[in-house]
Amino acid sequence: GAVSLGQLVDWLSSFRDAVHEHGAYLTELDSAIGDADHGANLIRGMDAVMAALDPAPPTAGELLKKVGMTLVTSVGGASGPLYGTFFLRAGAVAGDATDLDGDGLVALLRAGLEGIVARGKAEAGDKTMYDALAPALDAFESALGGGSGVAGATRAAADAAAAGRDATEPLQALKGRASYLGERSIGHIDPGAASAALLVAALAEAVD
Amino acid sequence: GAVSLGQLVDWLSSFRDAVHEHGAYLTELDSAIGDADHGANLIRGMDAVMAALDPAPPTAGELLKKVGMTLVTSVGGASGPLYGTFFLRAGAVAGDATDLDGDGLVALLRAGLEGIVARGKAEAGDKTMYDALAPALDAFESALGGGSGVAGATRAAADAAAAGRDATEPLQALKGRASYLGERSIGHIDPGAASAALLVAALAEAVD
Amino acid sequence: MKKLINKPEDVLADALKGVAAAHPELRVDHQHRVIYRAEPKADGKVALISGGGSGHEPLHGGFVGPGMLDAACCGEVFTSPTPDQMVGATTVVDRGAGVLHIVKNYTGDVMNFEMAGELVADSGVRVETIVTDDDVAVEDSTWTAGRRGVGVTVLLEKIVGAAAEEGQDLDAVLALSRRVNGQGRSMGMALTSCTVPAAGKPTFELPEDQMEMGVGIHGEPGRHRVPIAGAAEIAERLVEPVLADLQFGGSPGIVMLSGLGGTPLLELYLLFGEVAPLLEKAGVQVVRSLVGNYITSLDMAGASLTVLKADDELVRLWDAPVRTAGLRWGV
Amino acid sequence: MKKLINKPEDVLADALKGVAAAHPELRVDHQHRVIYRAEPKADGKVALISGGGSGHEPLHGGFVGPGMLDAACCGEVFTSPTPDQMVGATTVVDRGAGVLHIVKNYTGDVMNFEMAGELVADSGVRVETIVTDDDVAVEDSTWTAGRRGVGVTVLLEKIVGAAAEEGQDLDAVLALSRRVNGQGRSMGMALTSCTVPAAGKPTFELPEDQMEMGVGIHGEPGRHRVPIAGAAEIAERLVEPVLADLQFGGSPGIVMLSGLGGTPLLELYLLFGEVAPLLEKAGVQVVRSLVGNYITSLDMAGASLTVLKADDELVRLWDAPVRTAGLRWGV
Ligand SMILES: Nc1ncnc2c1ncn2[C@@H]1O[C@H](COP(=O)(O)OP(=O)(O)O)[C@@H](O)[C@H]1O
Ligand SMILES: Nc1ncnc2c1ncn2[C@@H]1O[C@H](COP(=O)(O)OP(=O)(O)O)[C@@H](O)[C@H]1O
Ligand SMILES: [Mg+2]
Ligand SMILES: [Mg+2]
Ligand SMILES: [Mg+2]
Ligand SMILES: [Mg+2]
Repeated sequence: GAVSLGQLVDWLSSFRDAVHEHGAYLTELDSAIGDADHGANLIRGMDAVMAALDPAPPTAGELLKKVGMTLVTSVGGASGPLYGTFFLRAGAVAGDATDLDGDGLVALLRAGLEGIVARGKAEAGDKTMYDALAPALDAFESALGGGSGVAGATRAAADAAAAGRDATEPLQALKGRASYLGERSIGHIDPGAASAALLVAALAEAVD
Repeated sequence: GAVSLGQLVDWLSSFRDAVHEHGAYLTELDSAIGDADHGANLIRGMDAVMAALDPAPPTAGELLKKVGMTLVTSVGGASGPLYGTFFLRAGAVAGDATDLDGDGLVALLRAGLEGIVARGKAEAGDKTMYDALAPALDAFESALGGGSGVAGATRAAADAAAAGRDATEPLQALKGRASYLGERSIGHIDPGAASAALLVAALAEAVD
Repeated sequence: MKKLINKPEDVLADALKGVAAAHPELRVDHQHRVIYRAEPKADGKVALISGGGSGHEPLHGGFVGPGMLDAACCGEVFTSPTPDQMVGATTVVDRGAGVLHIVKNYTGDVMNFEMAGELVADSGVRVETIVTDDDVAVEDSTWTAGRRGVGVTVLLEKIVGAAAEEGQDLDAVLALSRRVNGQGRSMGMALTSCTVPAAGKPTFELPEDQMEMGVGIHGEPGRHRVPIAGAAEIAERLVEPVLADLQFGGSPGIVMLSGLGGTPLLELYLLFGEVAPLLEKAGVQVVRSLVGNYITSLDMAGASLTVLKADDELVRLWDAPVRTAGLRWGV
Repeated sequence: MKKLINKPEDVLADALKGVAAAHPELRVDHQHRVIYRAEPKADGKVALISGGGSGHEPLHGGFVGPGMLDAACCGEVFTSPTPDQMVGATTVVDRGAGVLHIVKNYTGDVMNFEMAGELVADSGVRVETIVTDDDVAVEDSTWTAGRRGVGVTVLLEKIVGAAAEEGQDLDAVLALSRRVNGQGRSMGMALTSCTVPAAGKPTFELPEDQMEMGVGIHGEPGRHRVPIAGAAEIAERLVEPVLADLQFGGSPGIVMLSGLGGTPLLELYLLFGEVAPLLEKAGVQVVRSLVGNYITSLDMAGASLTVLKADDELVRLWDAPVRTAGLRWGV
């Protein structure tokens, strides 16, 4: 099945709900190895996104670029430019599309992830949002390759993102402010990996 | 029996020990209705006094004036000038005496108390050190008048001082920084009344 | 107790070493605990000294310098200095035109300065004393100790310091100091207690949902303990009693919002953002302002508001050059 | 949480109202959260902007004014500002000679300023960027985020601001800023955590008998948690890693001991009294110093030490006139 513009909006709306619901948890994680603002940052950002969204956007590209720009100008911190760039790059790839098949969705998410890497230089195992997003995309692609539909593939992606999030716990952070803690960053889940897992879970929910 | 210069020194030494022993308690009282320094003030002052004291002072006047001057220049706060003036005035009355009978002791303490009043303008019931010292002196005099010896009279004075201290609890402070609390000063023992009771108890101990 | 100190009984002596190290423009008499200007003012000018317990920094040592004080006598934490300190300082700073003693109205401060005045009486130095008592939290009464001296002391040291610097004589300086004290009012509030080093624990406990209105600067409880409120409401409760106590109507105001030591500048600005419009609405034109830590109470969280009814002359003296650790402009 | 605020999400907007009310010499763009000089500098001079999360006051807004910054972009508490803020500020302050962006080395700050640089690239305004990274607590490494930018940012804004004010061009200003950053080192410690308003409780719990060595300015835990110590030992632990990291031998030093927001001035002076002799003993001649709250971490109790290896030129620029809310002399 194809993913409609409406479902993309649902994705964002469901992510907004998720950061509200889990905002305190995200901030709690950020308190342990960061500066206790990740929840507040994403709540502010996603509230701004939903307020700025055209309820009937003409194309996926316009929709996603608007999301990216809004995040860039409302979040700040590390997660603002990173999630912002994710959506800006995804939007650039989505272009005039008004609905997306599985491959289209993958291309868009892949471009977004590359944007995050271009911006933040994170590598696998650095203990960042990358460690949830990268396995999610891999799982998405192999599920599609294995014959899953989009819904099934996004569920596989969400599971992989959650696993990637949990796998950040034993890591020592090498990027972002958690890296200043050195070995003390070990033993805590990365807040950005946790919010990234929420983002992928929201996608699975929206296309289900 | 007469009170010797050595016993006066014992008085001071025993008062020094008492403010060390009860310093935390005095500060505790001062925390409730003052600024949490009464114990530290008197410990500093009495340590300075004992360090400055001529171990074999020639006269009671010189001894007590030295005590007064040392308190004035080492304590500060309200209690420094008050206790300092007490000893300065007492010393002025004691003059060249080298030992004191009951009446001599009363005259000297009376002069000291008048000094406190001259300096601080306290009246009975204002919730200050006066409320322990004044009844102590009255009790001293009436015990002497009733035929007690000096030792008995100082014990009566100590009991009256303790009672006077306890009687400050229900009062509203009208002098000193406790007065800034208005009605909230009610229900607490005045720290200066408590230290004054220690001073009189130390005297009873020294002449016993 | 968590503090950047060595032994509690050495706090003052140790801190004065830091003052000396940080301020070559000051001279610290470590034995007598007096902070002087390294370069005394010119002969024939009135000198100003102040002093009080420590723990209110930058008051008073941070206000020693051209345009403000000539010397500050430092007492132990929250304990007024002793008369010999004031006697020494008075003798040293006198330039032949007399010395003004600036005393905050606390029994201890008043008595120790009084004794100093008596001791210095024969020395030939003319001494006058101004006792500040601007705290509206304390009801005034002839049979009590009267109001506390708080924030107006800072404004007075600045304004009267300028008058002395420009050569006004002791009578004029004294009259001006009375005028400033008479036209200034303050009100303070606290979110927490503070910890006196020698006591080792907070002076009082204040539950998470309570605050104290009407505190002074010695970590003492306030007049009333009330449920905690937002900045807008706190601003009202600071402004209202100040304006109720003195008719400011129409006149310009010099306004200070001072932190009590443990409150960050971000919050002080936020509170000032609520205070300023309330004053303006009441007709007080805020012509000059200070927001920051100027008269503090160790590590207490909270703030005090001081409003001085000003006029052209007071504003002129306020704007005059000052060069101290705590206030500095026009030089 | 006990704070002088209204709603946690309004802290920045509300505080900026107070900044505007307190400082007529500044212009506050409330919509974009940028603090400008009310009177822009002269045409043809290099402009300086900085910015970062709020909660570090007086940094950066308190350093806007003649002799230091032209504008400060204010992010939410501990959250870097967004690129549009920097783009707007850059465009407004440019006087035709280009703009220096002063960025503290945090991933968020760096990325947001970087995006701003990309966005402004086509506008014709020449932008250069200095990223400060002076914190010796964080081991430097090519594969990590590098050291944090902390106290040297204050000294850099002062010194480089003076160079821009006297008309040095953007290349010279950039080279100077690299020199200052390269010659400055900092180390911080905390006795308590701080409370981010939106989080509502302390970022971490620190037992009564423990302290954190090697903290930054975002209320984060430090590199090591160790038993609490006296000021003399704390001074050693601040000075030692700073001196171990850069050869200061014989050269003069400009030294800042900044409180983290919740520590009173009395304690800062006391700690400075321990720090200064250690530096002198190690051959660093303390020629200029600042003791107070200059770069803070909300209401955290603690202090950070910054030492800048100076020379005649840096001292001359340090002494040049500055007129800001947070630093002011020579004018
Ligand atoms: N260089 C980077 N690349 C990818 N992700 C990063 C990078 N730096 C930080 N992050 C992510 O950002 C998260 C923190 O976001 P947030 O708390 O909103 O910003 P800040 O660290 O500025 O306070 C981290 O948990 C991490 O997942
Ligand atoms: N005017 C006064 N007359 C007599 N005693 C007073 C007066 N003012 C204060 N005191 C006494 O001083 C005590 C406080 O002493 P202390 O705590 O050492 O000084 P401070 O109040 O300056 O901190 C009070 O408890 C009270 O007994
Ligand atoms: Mg964060
Ligand atoms: Mg007391
Ligand atoms: Mg006291
Ligand atoms: Mg942040």
